[in-house]
Amino acid sequence: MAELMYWQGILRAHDEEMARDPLVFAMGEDIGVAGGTYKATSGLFAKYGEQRVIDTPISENSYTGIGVGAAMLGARPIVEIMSVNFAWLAMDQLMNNAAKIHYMSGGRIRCPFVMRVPGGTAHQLGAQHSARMEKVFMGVSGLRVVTPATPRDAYGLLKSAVRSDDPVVIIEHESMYNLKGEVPDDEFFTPLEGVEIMRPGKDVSIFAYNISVHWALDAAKKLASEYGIDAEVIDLRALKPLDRAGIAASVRKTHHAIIVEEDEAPVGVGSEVMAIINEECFFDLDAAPVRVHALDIPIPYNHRLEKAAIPNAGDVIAAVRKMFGR
Amino acid sequence: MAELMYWQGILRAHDEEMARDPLVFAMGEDIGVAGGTYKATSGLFAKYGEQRVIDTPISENSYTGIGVGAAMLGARPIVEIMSVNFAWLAMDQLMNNAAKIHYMSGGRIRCPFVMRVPGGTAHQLGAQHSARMEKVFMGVSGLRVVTPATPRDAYGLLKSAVRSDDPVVIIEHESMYNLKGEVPDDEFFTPLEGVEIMRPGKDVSIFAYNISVHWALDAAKKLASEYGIDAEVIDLRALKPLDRAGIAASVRKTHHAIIVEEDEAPVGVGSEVMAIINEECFFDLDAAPVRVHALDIPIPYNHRLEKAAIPNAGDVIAAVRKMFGR
Amino acid sequence: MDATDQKRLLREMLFARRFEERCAEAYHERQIGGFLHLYPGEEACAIGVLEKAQTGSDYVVTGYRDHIHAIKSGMDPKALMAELFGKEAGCSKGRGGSMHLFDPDVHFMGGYALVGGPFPLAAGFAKAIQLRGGQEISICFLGDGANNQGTFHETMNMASLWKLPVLFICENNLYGIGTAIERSTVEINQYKRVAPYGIEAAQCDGQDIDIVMAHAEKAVNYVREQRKPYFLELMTYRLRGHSMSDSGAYRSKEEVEEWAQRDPIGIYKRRLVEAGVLTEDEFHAMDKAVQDEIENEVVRYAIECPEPRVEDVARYVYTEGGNNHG
Amino acid sequence: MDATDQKRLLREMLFARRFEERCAEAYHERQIGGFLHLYPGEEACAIGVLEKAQTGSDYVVTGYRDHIHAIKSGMDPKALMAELFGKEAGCSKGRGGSMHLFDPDVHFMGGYALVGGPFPLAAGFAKAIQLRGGQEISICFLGDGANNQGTFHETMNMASLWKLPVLFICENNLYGIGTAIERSTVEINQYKRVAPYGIEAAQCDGQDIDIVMAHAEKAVNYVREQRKPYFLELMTYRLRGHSMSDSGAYRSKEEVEEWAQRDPIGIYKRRLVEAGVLTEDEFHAMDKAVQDEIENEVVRYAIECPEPRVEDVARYVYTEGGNNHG
Ligand SMILES: Cc1ncc(C[n+]2csc(CCOP(=O)(O)OP(=O)(O)O)c2C)c(N)n1
Ligand SMILES: Cc1ncc(C[n+]2csc(CCOP(=O)(O)OP(=O)(O)O)c2C)c(N)n1
Ligand SMILES: [Mg+2]
Ligand SMILES: [Mg+2]
Repeated sequence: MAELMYWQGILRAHDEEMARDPLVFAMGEDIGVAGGTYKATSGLFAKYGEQRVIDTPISENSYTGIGVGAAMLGARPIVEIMSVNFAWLAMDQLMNNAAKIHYMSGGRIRCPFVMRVPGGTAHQLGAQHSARMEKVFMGVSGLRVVTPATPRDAYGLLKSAVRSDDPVVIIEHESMYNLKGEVPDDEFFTPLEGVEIMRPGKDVSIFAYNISVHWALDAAKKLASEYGIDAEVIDLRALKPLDRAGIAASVRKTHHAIIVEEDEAPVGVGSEVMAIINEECFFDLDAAPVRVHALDIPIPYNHRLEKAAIPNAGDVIAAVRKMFGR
Repeated sequence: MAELMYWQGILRAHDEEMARDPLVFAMGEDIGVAGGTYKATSGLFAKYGEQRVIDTPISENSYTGIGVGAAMLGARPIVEIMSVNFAWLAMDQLMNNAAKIHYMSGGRIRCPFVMRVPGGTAHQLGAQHSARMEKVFMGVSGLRVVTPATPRDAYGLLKSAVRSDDPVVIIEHESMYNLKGEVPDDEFFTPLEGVEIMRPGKDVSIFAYNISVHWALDAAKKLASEYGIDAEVIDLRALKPLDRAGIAASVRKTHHAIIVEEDEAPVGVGSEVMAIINEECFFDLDAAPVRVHALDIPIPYNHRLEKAAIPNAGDVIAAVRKMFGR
Repeated sequence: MDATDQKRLLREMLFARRFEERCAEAYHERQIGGFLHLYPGEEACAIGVLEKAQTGSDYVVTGYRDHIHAIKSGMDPKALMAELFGKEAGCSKGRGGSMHLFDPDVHFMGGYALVGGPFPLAAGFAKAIQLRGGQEISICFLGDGANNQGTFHETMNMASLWKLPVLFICENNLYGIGTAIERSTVEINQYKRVAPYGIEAAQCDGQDIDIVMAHAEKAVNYVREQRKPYFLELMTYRLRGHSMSDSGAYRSKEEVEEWAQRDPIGIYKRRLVEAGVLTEDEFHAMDKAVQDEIENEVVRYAIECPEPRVEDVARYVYTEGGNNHG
Repeated sequence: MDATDQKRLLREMLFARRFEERCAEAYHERQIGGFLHLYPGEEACAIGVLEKAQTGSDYVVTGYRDHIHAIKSGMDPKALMAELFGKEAGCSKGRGGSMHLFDPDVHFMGGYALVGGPFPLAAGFAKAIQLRGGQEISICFLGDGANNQGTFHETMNMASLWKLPVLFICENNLYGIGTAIERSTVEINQYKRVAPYGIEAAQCDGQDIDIVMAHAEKAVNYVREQRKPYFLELMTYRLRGHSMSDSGAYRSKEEVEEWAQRDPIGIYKRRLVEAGVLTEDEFHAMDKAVQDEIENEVVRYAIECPEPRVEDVARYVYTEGGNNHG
């Protein structure tokens, strides 16, 4: 089992899928000659050539649409949007076309389209480069939305996404590309549905995804050692469709729920998980579920303000302690 | 007090504000010579001329951005997007610029920008013309989002929006433009924050907005007369910021909550209201709160499938009956 | 082109005309719902261009005014009418409606409701063809108004840069809904707008099918042989309203009358009669046969075949097995 | 232009150069965070153009490479450096950062991080000016890569159609990040791309400030007098990387060296020395004075002034009184 960085997991998945199927191709700004802002496509241009590793003009909506069109004919595009903030420009093709074509054609046309995009607040990039937008993608019927928290899933989810006949959005994180982790040497696929229990526990369920999984794991360690609270950490991983049964199963066991997201709260992952808990297992709850989330503000540049805007492991610990009165 | 149609309320607000302030202007596709798809700007072109009532090319993102730029210099644009589905094209200028400029300029630049857009499922318009997207606008910090359920508020919210120095999105509904209702003859302003109790009641709080207010009111009537359940109907009206206190106050009174929305459920208004209830008054609840919502599918063309996809007053009644076991 | 083909072409245009008129009737009888955009006056465009394409092999895409493009691409008019009637036997299984016709079996890749959306899709089809290495081309029909959308500009650049075999047909009918072209667009000759993209372009009369075919033949051959885009502008006019709710107030009776004189069916019929290919009586017999066919075969079929089952409303959101990998 | 002005201009360019170099240092010392895009090599563009504008009165907007545009527009370099250091005294109160400089007092309307976003904003400023009836103009600086964004096309059409007084300056530095212009753009002469919008345009050397000023004067006067848009392309080159993390691998040492020979400061200095306006010694003294000023006034100020208070993190989302009407 090799230790890879998150970007290397993504790169390996690209490489294997492109080697296997000549209709798999990658598009995005500076992904080719330059190898990608986060190296996730480095070396592919030399190996697969400019027809399959395409440096695009700065035309997000239309190269997304070109990907969608190609997918409708059975090609397998992997479109990278350099930052999720720019995805606002591509929403027309993604939401109006990719998400709806299979349904509105009565199932006659498939759209095996993949979009990869780093989403999240990195370091002092300011309001226009710090958005977390998973809720936007999750809100619309027809898409699948997944988000890897580890190099293993960065690899495994992209593999599954490329093979799926549905449109899939993969949300990565700028601050995770250099994260290291074990990735099995043999080919594997992370399922596009279902949660993963990252740490079993019996006292409280901490639901997280993407970077917040790491905050939750850090918090769980400290909660166990310092406060005697045994937290279960659940990586939601597949945000659409969300795994209602998986969420409920954990809450039925722990009777306590915390949802941790990097994003601001309104109409977010936390709201939805809370709603699911209310619908699936309200009377199993021993305490009101709690959301840990960003402030509802555009992200400021100043480093202290930025830090104050975004939650961290300490906030998770504080929320759990408050819930348990410890 | 005159009885006006919803579109007439909108038109009156336009007319009064344009007469008062020469920097108020309207833009959109076919709003001028043709008077607007739903007549909401009819007659204004003749009265105020082509510099202030502007028929735009089909260029949603950029005319939205032109409105935002004009607003930054103190003009007061009212930009109409013909259908909310087309707003996906304009999200870049709305979300990246309008919503963030005041904050990221440290409060130095104001953006009194107004976008009006019909959102909702009308009659058999198909997947690309039937989206409800309030959750998308509500999710992003910096915008105000309001949605009128009556001719009175169609007038009063637009009046307030034009006067506000914040960017405001007003979500209307294609099926409501011909709705009639009383509108006071004297000028007035509907606040951009806070809920409105449309029908007081003591047994269950039904939260609704836009067209679902009417389903809730219909349901409440029948619940009272046929099942002896006294429902309180709350028009959320201001979706961002949501009135947490107003929501909690009603639930503290009734101990039961139902949220009715035309949209599909994930990360929606229902999820958010449920989360707020959990956070504000979890232990006041006598039953798990319930969402009434659309199916999580692109909207089909066939009229029976379409009807099956979208909730109605009957679904509200069924949900309340189930909650009360009657 | 021999007399048999000439008569077939005339019949195809006549069929298109009568088909659309019958749709209007069915709409007024509420058998067809949603938005309905009809093609009378523009028949020579779709029929003339696609006469010169390899229908069934070449890929065709267009906007919401799509019935005739679908038929000429090879779609069974019965499946089309059934779709408009919302039936399970419809080309999109009743899920799409008038604006969303699909028939991948004959490579008709759709009608789309958002103006400008098909530009990148068409380029995407061409990209897939390029990757597969076939001899097919992609053909995109859109209106004049669509050219003001950002996707026009973005797609033209990429299509040319990447040498994508795509033929853009601009059906310039001088209006976008009720806005005259000169009120929305600086350069009213659309073919002149692609010069900065290095795309070959031409403009011709869209009312005379012989002229259309001559230009289309050149254009199709160019794209097929050069494997590069081409842009052909057809000057045309719609004799009916934009959709079924058009007031018509934006254009003069004289203007409409003038163009009615240039009705493509009238022009072609006169030519065939003058050349002795057809008599007036034969023409009337043809017309009667067409109308009978539409009534007795097409409409009857649409009426008689069943609606989708409501239980199936949530089918086709995802493909079966969209999550089945690994 | 007399010798005093010539020396002032040279000093301004030198100040710009040293300012940017000092920013790079501060970035490496981690006093500046986020993305940092510097201007060395392109100084003659912003300084030459704005020398001919009515700064303080005309409105200026640009992208993320915005420091020098802000300074030449009249922003105090101390407020700028304080912003980069994330301080409360920064031009955006530490909320914006390098990519989001604002100074409405001198009509500098911002730096924006999304490529192509400022096109419509600039047209919007011009729209507000048109409504108010002033003599100001709007000036928009953007890169060559930005012209592939849909907003370019959409905005050019509307700006021309509505006769908006906006001057578009294209700083063509031949690259968008690491992608050479000919790999992203069919027409590499950007001024040729506006012909279909009926916009007057010109191209000139952007390294020789005298040439830039001559063209800018004509352009500014045209827009001011004709009240119509104009497009001016300046051929230039950035001598540093795109941002602080640029590998530089996408261009040859020879190419960079060649352009370094055409450094705008070198060109202008040589001209002034040859004309006897300035001696080499005076130039060195000037350089020393500039560096001292930057170090002792600008940087010291930025270091010494305080950070925003963390308690204020949620200020400026809405304006005060954004909901106060009626
Ligand atoms: C993105 C988007 N904006 C606006 C509309 C509303 N709309 C429908 S058709 C139309 C006019 C299109 O004109 P044109 O492209 O010339 O096509 P025509 O109808 O004349 O064939 C408009 C504005 C839409 N459907 N999609
Ligand atoms: C909408 C959007 N897409 C992509 C990016 C990433 N990006 C930042 S700068 C840049 C290149 C822009 O090139 P150009 O317009 O020529 O300006 P230059 O940096 O050369 O001055 C890109 C692609 C962005 N910031 N915004
Ligand atoms: Mg048209
Ligand atoms: Mg550049």
